[in-house]
Amino acid sequence: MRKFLALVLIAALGAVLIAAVVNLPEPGTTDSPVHTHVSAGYIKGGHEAGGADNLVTAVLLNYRAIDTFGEVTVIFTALIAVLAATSLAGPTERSGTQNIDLKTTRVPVSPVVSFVVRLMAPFIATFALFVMLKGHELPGGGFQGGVVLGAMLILLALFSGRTDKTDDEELPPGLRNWIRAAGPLVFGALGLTGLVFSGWLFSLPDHPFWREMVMIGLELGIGIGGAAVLVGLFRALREG
Amino acid sequence: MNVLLTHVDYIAAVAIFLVGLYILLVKQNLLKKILGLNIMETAVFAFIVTAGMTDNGVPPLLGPDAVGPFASPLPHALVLTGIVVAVSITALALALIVRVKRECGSVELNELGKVE
Amino acid sequence: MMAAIQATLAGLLIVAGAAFFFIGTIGLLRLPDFYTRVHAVTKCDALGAGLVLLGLAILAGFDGSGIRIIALIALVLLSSPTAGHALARAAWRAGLEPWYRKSGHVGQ
Amino acid sequence: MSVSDLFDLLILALLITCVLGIARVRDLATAVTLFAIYSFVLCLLWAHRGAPDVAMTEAAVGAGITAVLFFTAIAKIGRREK
Repeated sequence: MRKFLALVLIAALGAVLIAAVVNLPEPGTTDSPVHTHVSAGYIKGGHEAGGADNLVTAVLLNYRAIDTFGEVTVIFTALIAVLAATSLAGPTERSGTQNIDLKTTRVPVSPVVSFVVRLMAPFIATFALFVMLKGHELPGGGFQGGVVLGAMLILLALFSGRTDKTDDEELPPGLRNWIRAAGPLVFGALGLTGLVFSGWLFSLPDHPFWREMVMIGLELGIGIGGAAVLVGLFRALREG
Repeated sequence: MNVLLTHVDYIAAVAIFLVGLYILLVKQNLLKKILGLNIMETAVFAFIVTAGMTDNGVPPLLGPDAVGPFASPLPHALVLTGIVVAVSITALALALIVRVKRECGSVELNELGKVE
Repeated sequence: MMAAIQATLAGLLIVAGAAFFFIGTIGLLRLPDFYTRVHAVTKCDALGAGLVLLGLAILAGFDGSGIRIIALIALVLLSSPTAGHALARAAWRAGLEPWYRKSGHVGQ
Repeated sequence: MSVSDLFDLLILALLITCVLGIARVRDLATAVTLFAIYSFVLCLLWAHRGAPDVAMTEAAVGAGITAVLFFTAIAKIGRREK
């Protein structure tokens, strides 16, 4: 019965969505509103006003900077929520519901896999840093480099962490918390700098050199902070 | 019929979205529901990126020798932030599911109704 | 002349790589158990992708993108056997029995 | 119907196959593996649509981090869907 109702709902929604979708302009045509309305201005003035060859980075760091600030705040908040959900003690620890069948024997890490992971990790980290630092000219930027760096750190935590102990953090806790908050902190600080120097929140300086430096700083902050948040999510989930 | 062929990208995104919604509504396992939610999110992202593409697929990079028409950069930036937020949502939901398993001993929704 | 040789060589390498992928996929579909399938797929990944990338590197010439493709070959040759090893080891640790010929007149 | 269009159609067919597979299988680990494959094919689609930034992020997040998070959760809650 529930399945039948769900299928009816999905069929109705599908009919509405397809009827809406076939009336949109054909994908790929360059005279549709998505290409003529806002994006045309970004593409025309992106290099001067946005300060970056890669227009995606220009949109993220300049045109839509407040959106991006909210977004780094959201992922930091998600980390706090996950830490709260996994590490805070519950009201009552129910007895008898502990899942005994899930106590799997922990397989020791293969030395081959561990060696290859350790061998490749510096190269992946170099690539991630390259993606972050050249994000205003080539495809890449803070988020892209951050997720690559985060994936590399999760790989390392999977294969070379001490599996017998639960707390295998590399960094002292104080520094770790500051790095996890690096995204919102760096973004907020540089945004306030823009307010002081040019009167607009989140505006970039006019001088090309300083503009490039600020963009690199923003990308490094977003990337390293994002990577730390992703690793924190993984660790909290594994230990919780 | 012709309009179905020219808009096949949009229709595929709608189909993926509907399958994700079906998983979210019908499956009783909470982790399967989160998978369905992720599928719906990626279907929406695919729809947004498809709306901003051009026929020859030039990325919006203004190099010295780049020629247009470029794909629209705004959908790319929106989807980029969306993906990172989606992984945060997934991690939060999974942490809550693990907590539910620890407290109640099950992650099936129809069994959870009987707990207390 | 040089360009023609380059294109021919690259085309041959890419076709050879695609042939390895084809054979590996047949192996994935036809072989009887997990271990033999991992064996087939790892071969197809390492050799097939390696040959296709080598053909592309020759086509791109010995400049920036060609060198990057060669670095990619090194990465694929390193990661694909490792993935196969990890899969087979995990299956063995989890207690998956390898396949034996049922009639038992060979080996067994 | 050019080669590029055929490539698009092939990718879309693969995506829908993966999603239907996720809806069908009862084993959660298989479903998550299918989701990783789905993310990787999607990343191919976006690279083809002129969005290399999104493709890079999706390859690292969808096929890497999300799959690892799901597997970590499955290790705690069991892989069988009832």
